[in-house]
Amino acid sequence: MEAVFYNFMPIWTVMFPIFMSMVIFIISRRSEKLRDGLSVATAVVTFFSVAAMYPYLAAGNIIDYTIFDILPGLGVSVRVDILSFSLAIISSFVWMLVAIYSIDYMSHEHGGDRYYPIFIFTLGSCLGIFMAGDFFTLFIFFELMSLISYVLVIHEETREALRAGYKYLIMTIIGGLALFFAIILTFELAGTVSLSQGTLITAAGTLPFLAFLSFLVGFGMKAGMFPLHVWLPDAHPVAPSPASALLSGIMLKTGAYGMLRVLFTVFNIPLVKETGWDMIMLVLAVITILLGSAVALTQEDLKRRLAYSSVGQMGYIILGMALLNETALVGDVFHIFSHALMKSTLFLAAGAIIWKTGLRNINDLQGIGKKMPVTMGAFTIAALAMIGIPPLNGFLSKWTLALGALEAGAPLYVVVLLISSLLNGLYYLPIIIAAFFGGEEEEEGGHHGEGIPFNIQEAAHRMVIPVAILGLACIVFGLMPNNFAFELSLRTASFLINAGMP
Amino acid sequence: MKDIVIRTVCRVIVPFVQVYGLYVIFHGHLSPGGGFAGGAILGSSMVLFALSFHLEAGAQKLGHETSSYLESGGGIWYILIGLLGLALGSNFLTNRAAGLGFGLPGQLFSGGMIFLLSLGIGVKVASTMFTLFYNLSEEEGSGGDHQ
Amino acid sequence: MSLHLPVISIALLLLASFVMPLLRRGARAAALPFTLSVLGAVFTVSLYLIYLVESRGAFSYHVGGWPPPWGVELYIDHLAVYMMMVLSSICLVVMVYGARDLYHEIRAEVMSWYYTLYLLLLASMIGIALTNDLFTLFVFLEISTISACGIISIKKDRECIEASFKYLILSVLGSGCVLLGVAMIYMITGYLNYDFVAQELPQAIAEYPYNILMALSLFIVGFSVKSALFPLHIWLPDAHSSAPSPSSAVLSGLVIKIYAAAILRLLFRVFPAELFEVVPVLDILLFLSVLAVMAGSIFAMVQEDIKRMLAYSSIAQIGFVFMGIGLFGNRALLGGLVHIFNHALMKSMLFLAAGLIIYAAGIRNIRDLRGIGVRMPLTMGAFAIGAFSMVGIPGTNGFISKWHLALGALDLGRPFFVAIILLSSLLNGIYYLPIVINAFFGVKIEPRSEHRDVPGMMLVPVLILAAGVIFFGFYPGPILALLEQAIVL
Amino acid sequence: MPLLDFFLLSFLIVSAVAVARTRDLLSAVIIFAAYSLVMAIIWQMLGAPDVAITEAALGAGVTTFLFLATISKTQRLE
Amino acid sequence: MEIISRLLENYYYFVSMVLFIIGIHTMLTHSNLIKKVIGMNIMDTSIFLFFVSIGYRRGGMAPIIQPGVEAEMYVNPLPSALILTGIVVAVSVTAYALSLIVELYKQYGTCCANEIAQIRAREES
Repeated sequence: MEAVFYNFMPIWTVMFPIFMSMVIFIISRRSEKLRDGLSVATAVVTFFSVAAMYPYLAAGNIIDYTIFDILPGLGVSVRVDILSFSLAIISSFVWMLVAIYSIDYMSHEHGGDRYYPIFIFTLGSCLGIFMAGDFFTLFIFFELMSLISYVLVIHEETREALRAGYKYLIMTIIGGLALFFAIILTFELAGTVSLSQGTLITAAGTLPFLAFLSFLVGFGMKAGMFPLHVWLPDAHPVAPSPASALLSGIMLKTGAYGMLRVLFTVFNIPLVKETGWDMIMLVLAVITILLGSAVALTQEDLKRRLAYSSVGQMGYIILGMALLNETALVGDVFHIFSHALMKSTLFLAAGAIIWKTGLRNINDLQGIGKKMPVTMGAFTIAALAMIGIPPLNGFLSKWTLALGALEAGAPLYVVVLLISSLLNGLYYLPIIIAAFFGGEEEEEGGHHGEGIPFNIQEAAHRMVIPVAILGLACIVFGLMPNNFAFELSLRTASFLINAGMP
Repeated sequence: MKDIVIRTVCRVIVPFVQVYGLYVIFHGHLSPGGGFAGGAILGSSMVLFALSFHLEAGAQKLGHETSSYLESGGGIWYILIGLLGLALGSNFLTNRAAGLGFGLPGQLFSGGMIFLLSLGIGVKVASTMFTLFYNLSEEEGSGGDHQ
Repeated sequence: MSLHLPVISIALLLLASFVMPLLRRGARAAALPFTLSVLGAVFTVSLYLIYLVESRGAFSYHVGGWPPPWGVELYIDHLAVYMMMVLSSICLVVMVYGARDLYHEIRAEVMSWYYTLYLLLLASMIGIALTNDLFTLFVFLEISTISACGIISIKKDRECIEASFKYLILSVLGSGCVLLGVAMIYMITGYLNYDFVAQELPQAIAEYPYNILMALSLFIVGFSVKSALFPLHIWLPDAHSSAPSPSSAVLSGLVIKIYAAAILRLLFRVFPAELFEVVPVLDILLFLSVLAVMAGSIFAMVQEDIKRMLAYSSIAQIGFVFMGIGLFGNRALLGGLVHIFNHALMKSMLFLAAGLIIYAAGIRNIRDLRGIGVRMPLTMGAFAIGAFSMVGIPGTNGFISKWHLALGALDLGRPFFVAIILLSSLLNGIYYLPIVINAFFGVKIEPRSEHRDVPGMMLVPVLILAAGVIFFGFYPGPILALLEQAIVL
Repeated sequence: MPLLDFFLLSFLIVSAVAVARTRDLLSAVIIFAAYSLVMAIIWQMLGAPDVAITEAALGAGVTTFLFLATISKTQRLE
Repeated sequence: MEIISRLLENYYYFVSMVLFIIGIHTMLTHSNLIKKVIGMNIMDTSIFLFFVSIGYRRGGMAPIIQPGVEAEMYVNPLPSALILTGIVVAVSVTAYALSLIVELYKQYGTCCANEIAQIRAREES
């Protein structure tokens, strides 16, 4: 009975938001209030539905259920293990907060009737990716999410947004096709693409290598891995800020999730090590880290800087999984958590600032910290966490990653992490310093054209509170080393190392 | 073409040509020829008539409407005869097995329904010829010819 | 009685097509319900035939009760009933649309002729699918050629007339090649029936290798012209883009495919497999199909007229069908064949949606389509589904055919073709998706004054086809099961 | 090769080439009619009388008429 | 030399192939539309000639039932039925093509494919 209930749970958590998005779409013509409330309610219910699966999973069970077969060996199925759960819980958590944040943010924007259904639909498809039981289902939701989130990217419908959106779309299609190729190769080699069959490909060869590369392209595209990151810095800043937070904070992680599955389910550690494919990932990861951090330095636009920072952070995650040992994996999964929290804090805070002041350029933000202390405070915490200042969660993930790198006998990567942290510091600290300590002298000189208007206060409560919660979470998960997220990371890592078998 | 010689000759020839056309149609199962050839002969005789006298004169004998009715009728006739085989409990277009008889050399009404089929084809081809002739001679041409 | 159903359905269609011109004046109103009921009946029959063939296996039918090699034989196997189902279903849906649309594209007097030609076309295509001898094949080939041209030229436009003339000349060239091929085959074997020819050919290879080869190449050239395989496609863009939209839907969706099915049947049942080992016919087909897939997509990218773009896209898609044939493995064939149905669904839907836009807004140019999605959300939504299916997004039926084709190529150890399939999908994405995007987002263009309301009778077929695209994307099982039996090599 | 065959066949080829070469469409059509008649004779000689009859009636007769009607409506010279 | 002697043996085939090529050539290269249609007819008749000559080569009698002749001695009647159909189809296609030509002439004032193409190109630019 219990198993039946839990088999049903993932279907419910995925289909409920998708269904509700239609309801919201219909309702949005009637009443805006109802629409907003319903969106938040859906996100909240979804979060608790995901959380409700925890006891069952914590007991070491895996939910695995095939809904129907499209073709022999190719069906639509759901599967929730501890890795799926980790990603699903953080996604639905951030989503819930962003939903609350959106209410006020979107009241200024046009097209809310379109935004909310898409927003909730994306939640469903994103959870669908994490809870898919096989690569085919994963692929369906992956494409669904990528295509649907296009609407979020171009929401503002400016020329710039449309151009970025077009780039995003083409890259998405390329990624989707690479994924298609990879999946079809896997199917050809293994006869199935299910995630619950253990390792799918055990022997090296040309076709497996092609499959690996295609997977890397397909998921790397989404994860913003060098050299496939080109769409990311264009697409993320042009979206409305809540959407940027999700794009950077959560949706990039679908790529990372896919890569984890590829490394530990499609292939296995001995095979990857033996063939040296991990080197490809490591090299790309290092380039991604350094490039992302370095280019972020040169960006003047606040959201663009954050977007490039995301590229760099995704590099950490790819690096962590490519090290292929348990400690690194702990750091890796924990960094997924941390980055989701930090980056959504940053984007939401940036969004609140832009919403209030209309300023996007970093140089214009002198003294903003005095006007909007809570928002900027959260921003500061998240930025410090990004740099890796000790009591914050960013430090914990980087520390564990560095330990993993040392365990793998590659101190070079520790150096890379340090350099990157230094760069992070270089591009985050000036913002913070200027925000809190700059300002007075600028007001007289005013050589930046427009400064901050005088009458600026904190943004609306429903925007500040989610930002504050996320900022707090950064502290909480960093201060307590045995927190829930870290526990999950430990469990997930050991689960993955043991080849996906509990 | 108002030439008296042509008219007179045609007036004499046309009935013979038509009889020959009918002969070819009806003896399709006995001798060379059949619906296609006979229908074409019949049709050209009518075209000849219309050419030598006048378009209207031809139209009086066989109107445009009538011609296209005949054209469709020929096709329908053919299909209906074919379905007769089914009605008699055998295959489509069945002749022999349904007990309708088999062609005997030299006997006109021995071929069962082949005779009737030839008639259908003959009528259709002849009227198609005539319709085509009209369509090309008159100013308004209808695009869709079919066979 | 049920064994007579195939021939009865062809006879019924022919009968109905002959009756149509008889309906004058008052009776004209009856033409449409009559046509639709005939089409519906044929569709029902095709479904029943699928059941029949599934339950008792393939059977043959001797017209006139004459056994082969003298009589005309129909052979009703899985492939035949599959094709019959595809043809009749799409024809039925398109006719529902066309009944309303055609009144503004062609003159009312010739509507009955349109029905005649349409029914003749369907009858001849079913004939091509069912026939088991070269004689009947040729007869139906010619009927289909003329009626296909007829449903283009019935619109008295100068583009239509010119396009249909071009189409006619090239098609006749194709038929001529086919007829010459038939003559060659008859010369070698003395038979026209597929089974008898297939019996004779293996012995004849040693004796007349060149003649057989020539016959084969003539067949391939002839059918390639008719189905617009790449270098012989030149007639297609004009013909399919200028025709009335329902005609375009049928021509692009069905007519070019039926010739591919016919050549498949010839390769499959008539020519001995040893021949393909000696002669690289299949490789040539593959090569051409790759060219078709790439060239069609690239040409489609530079088009400005939406129907022209769809027409070029058909050239690429027919390449997929031929790729399936050329790969000649079980799974690849399955992919190629299922693509016949899938592409018929999506392309006819796209053409009908384009026709609907032309009808309602009077827009043909792709650049003018901006913002049309706001005014016609359902139509453009259907168009978007079709576009996704063209790209091969999972959950649409386009994915299913690409999946099987790609797997088939991998089965045969030729990943190159998978790359081609993917590249073409990417190109499809590049030219289809901007249309969808511009229709829904971005700079709006002021609507023209002549905007007409979309009649439900035209919208419903489009939505039915769009639903079919999704439905068969998730539930292709029955079709695939049918086809798997059709291609037991 | 019997002489008659030779004559008729060479006539076919010559007339076919002439049809292709001549610039006057009316002459081309008339030559084509002659071509069709000769073709009908050949078929009769080859033991296909029904085909010969049909060709004589349709190919030589009706087709020629159709061509003439078309030419009278369009242009005579190429 | 052997080729030539074989050609001479099969002169009907040879002639029909020559006609086929002349027909196709006329059909594809002549820009006058009426010439194209004539070429089409030549091509069709050449194929019919080929067909008939095959039947002749194989011996047998015309398929007309006569008393005292065994069934095996007749040629298969199917090809001749095929040719009959072919002739009728050729006439229909000719008629149809010619009606299209008349229509084109009305629209463009010319029967020359090249000129029509020029007119269209001018219109588009």
